Amino acid sequence: MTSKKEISLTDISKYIKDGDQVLVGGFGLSGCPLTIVDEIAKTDVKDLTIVSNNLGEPQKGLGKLLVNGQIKKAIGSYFTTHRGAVNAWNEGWLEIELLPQGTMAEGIRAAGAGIPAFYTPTGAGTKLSENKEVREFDGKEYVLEKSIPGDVALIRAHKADEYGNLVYRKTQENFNTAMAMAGKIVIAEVDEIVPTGELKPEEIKTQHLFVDYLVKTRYEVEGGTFVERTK
Amino acid sequence: MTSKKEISLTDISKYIKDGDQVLVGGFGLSGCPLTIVDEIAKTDVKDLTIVSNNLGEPQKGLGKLLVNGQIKKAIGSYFTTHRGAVNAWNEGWLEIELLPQGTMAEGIRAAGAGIPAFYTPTGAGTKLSENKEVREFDGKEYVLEKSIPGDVALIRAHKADEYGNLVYRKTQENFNTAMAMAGKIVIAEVDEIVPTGELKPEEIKTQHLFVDYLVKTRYEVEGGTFVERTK
Amino acid sequence: MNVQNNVKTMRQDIAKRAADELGEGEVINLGVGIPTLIPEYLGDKHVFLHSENGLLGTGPAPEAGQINPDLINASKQPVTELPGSAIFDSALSFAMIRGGHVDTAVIGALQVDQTGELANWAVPGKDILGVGGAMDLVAGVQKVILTMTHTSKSGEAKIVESLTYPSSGYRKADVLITEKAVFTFKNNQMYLVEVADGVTVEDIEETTAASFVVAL
Amino acid sequence: MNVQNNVKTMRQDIAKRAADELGEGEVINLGVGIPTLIPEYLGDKHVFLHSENGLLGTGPAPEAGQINPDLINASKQPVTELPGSAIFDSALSFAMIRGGHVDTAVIGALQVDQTGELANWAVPGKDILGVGGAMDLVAGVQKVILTMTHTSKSGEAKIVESLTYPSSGYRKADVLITEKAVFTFKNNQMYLVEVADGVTVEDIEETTAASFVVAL
Repeated sequence: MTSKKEISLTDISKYIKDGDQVLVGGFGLSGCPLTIVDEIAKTDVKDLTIVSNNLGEPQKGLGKLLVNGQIKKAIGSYFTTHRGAVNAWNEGWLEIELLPQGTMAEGIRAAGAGIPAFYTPTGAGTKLSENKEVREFDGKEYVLEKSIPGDVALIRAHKADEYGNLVYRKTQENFNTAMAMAGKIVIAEVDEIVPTGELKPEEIKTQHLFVDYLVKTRYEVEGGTFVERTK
Repeated sequence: MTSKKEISLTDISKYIKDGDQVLVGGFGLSGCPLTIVDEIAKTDVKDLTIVSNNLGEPQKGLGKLLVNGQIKKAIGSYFTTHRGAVNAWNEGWLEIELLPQGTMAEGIRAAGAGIPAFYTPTGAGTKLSENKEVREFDGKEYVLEKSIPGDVALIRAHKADEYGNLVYRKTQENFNTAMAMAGKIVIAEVDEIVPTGELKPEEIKTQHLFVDYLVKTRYEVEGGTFVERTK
Repeated sequence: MNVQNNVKTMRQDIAKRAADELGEGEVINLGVGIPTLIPEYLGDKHVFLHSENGLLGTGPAPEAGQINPDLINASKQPVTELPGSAIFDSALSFAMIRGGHVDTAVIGALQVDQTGELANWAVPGKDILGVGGAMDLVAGVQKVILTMTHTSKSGEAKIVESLTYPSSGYRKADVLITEKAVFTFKNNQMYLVEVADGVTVEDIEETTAASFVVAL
Repeated sequence: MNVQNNVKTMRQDIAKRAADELGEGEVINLGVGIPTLIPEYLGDKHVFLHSENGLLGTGPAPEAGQINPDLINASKQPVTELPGSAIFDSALSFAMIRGGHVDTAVIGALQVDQTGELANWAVPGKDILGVGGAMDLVAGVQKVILTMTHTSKSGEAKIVESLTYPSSGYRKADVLITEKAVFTFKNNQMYLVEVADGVTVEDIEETTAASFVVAL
């Protein structure tokens, strides 16, 4: 099945410019648009600010962009276990902005929902709120957090219909719907495109009005992991 | 099928006190817990602040509580076409707080999501934001809106499983999930309770951790409308 | 032609012209009144209708006997769902609106001023008891198209220098369509871009209490 | 018994005791480390495990050959889903946590002070490059249970008068479980409520750099 929204892998780079803030879905490698990231790694786009929970693994997912030096800044919640990110930060060529995971998720959703800022109890009284505005409501302190929009959002889903409605495989959704809401340009990587009408209105998780372009993945699940198709 | 969360209709009144702020689902009569509202109308609980998009219709849904004089204040987005509400307001025995519908939905969700307040562009520069704090972000004015919690939330769904996971019939969901998130005590009225495992993890719209009690509805759809079962 | 037919024709003409403004594949929210007539005039153009109570891909009214009272639009009228439609809750529905994901709202107005600021939810001196999703739409969608009769029933101007009715928000309309004319708004300036057959610029000037640039 | 076995036993003892704190039917979020051992000690007690990446009703690890890399927990380990489980996105998942809908979080700590304020995400002088969902859990859940070894590997006190490690937030822990003792916290005061077999109050006092009320 084809969709008007489907683009070829080589078209992806047209939508990403040097210096863009790019939202990239995924919790670990699940829900990460591995094919799209691979394509970007082949280009010379640079100075990207990547908003993603982590930065993939060395030589997997966003780890490839890191190794290439295409990332200027990473905004996310957990980089500790990614040796490459830690080294890059220590060597001074990667900026890192750390956010509590829930603040990150809510901030991305807020950007997509037209909410420029919101108050959260998370992080109040910690180093992560040191330079942020704090305010009391009913005697309790809350931190003002700004929304986190993207020039581009790169997301991963299981199936799309021709309109671009998306469904996910199990916990693959994670940040993807919020990022689809928050990206000015949204490209979704999917396993397959099914005929419109095949997805039930109630089961759609990311509605087509949030999705601009579709690409088909080159990865499949094999032996409990994601493997790039060789053919 | 039974659920540990199922209670009898006569138990409902135990959970609602005079003066409570009560969130009531529904857009018109769709998604409104008609049976629960009927039960409350039989009690003498009073001085309720009702948060609901509208106040039902005369002698239907929340209209019954209005006629009984059980409602002190209504918070919602559209009361214009409900003659009883307009009269009660004119006669001075019903307070009305009007909110843009999207601000109401987001405010209820915020209460359930631990967000005490958020900024929205909606209503900036209008009478509805006259007494509210306004703040600029990137040169545009936004209104600070507080979250809208409920002492109790009364919601309506199609099916529950034994744990209290909920699914809806078509556009029945409307405010119900957000209200389930925002209510300290949440009672859901459903058509049936199905065995746990029958609802797919992906299709559940309101997760059981938001739902405290279940009651079975006395209403069924007949001739394109909601009819109370007589048996 | 009696007055009632005349009003009916007017409303149809406005809806027909508004339909031309909509682009293929756009996500559209239609307000009550005149905008609800638009689907009849779309022809081959395919748009997605968004109902703020939680449906994207709203279809026409069901056949008699097929009404599901839990499948309704924002006017609480029974509707159907088209293939590819999606259902969601109110919080997400308004996130779509507020977040700018709905391309166009076609809504009625009680008054509009010469900058494009509009009033569509309350009448001065009357009870202010309803707003619904009006302000969310005005604040959030990419393009606001107003459809209204050029003057009130009693012949008073509805297009004015500055609003006397309560404003719907800072956001200005982009296009205004009446039975007599089409205006656009840019940088707080109003432009007359079309007049209906048999209508003169002088006629527009007489029935419009606002300054506009003629840009026919 | 070698040291490694000793540590293993300690961790198991702590997990076992923590399991007793959980109520039937509660929604629980388990942190990394010791808390992940808790499911082995639940016996007949049924609780719902919440994974912050979007799963309520997390089941045990799959059999070899049954691994789905898109069905994982917050530690990125493959899991299964139990009947009645629900799947959702990260924004809703953290709304559940922040909004107080998760009954209990059982989490590790690097340090806890005598008021119950805890540090569990960063070590002074080391790179601060990860926080994950730690602060959201601390700020949001109804009850925070800390599980940790009573002292560090080098024998230093981890229960202190005031934190020297970066705080995880204003919210205080409710219960602290170590291999030696169980403490509770109320109104910024720490209470020793249980000691392990063969452990004396004097032993606890020696290895704890904080004031507490003995309430055995």
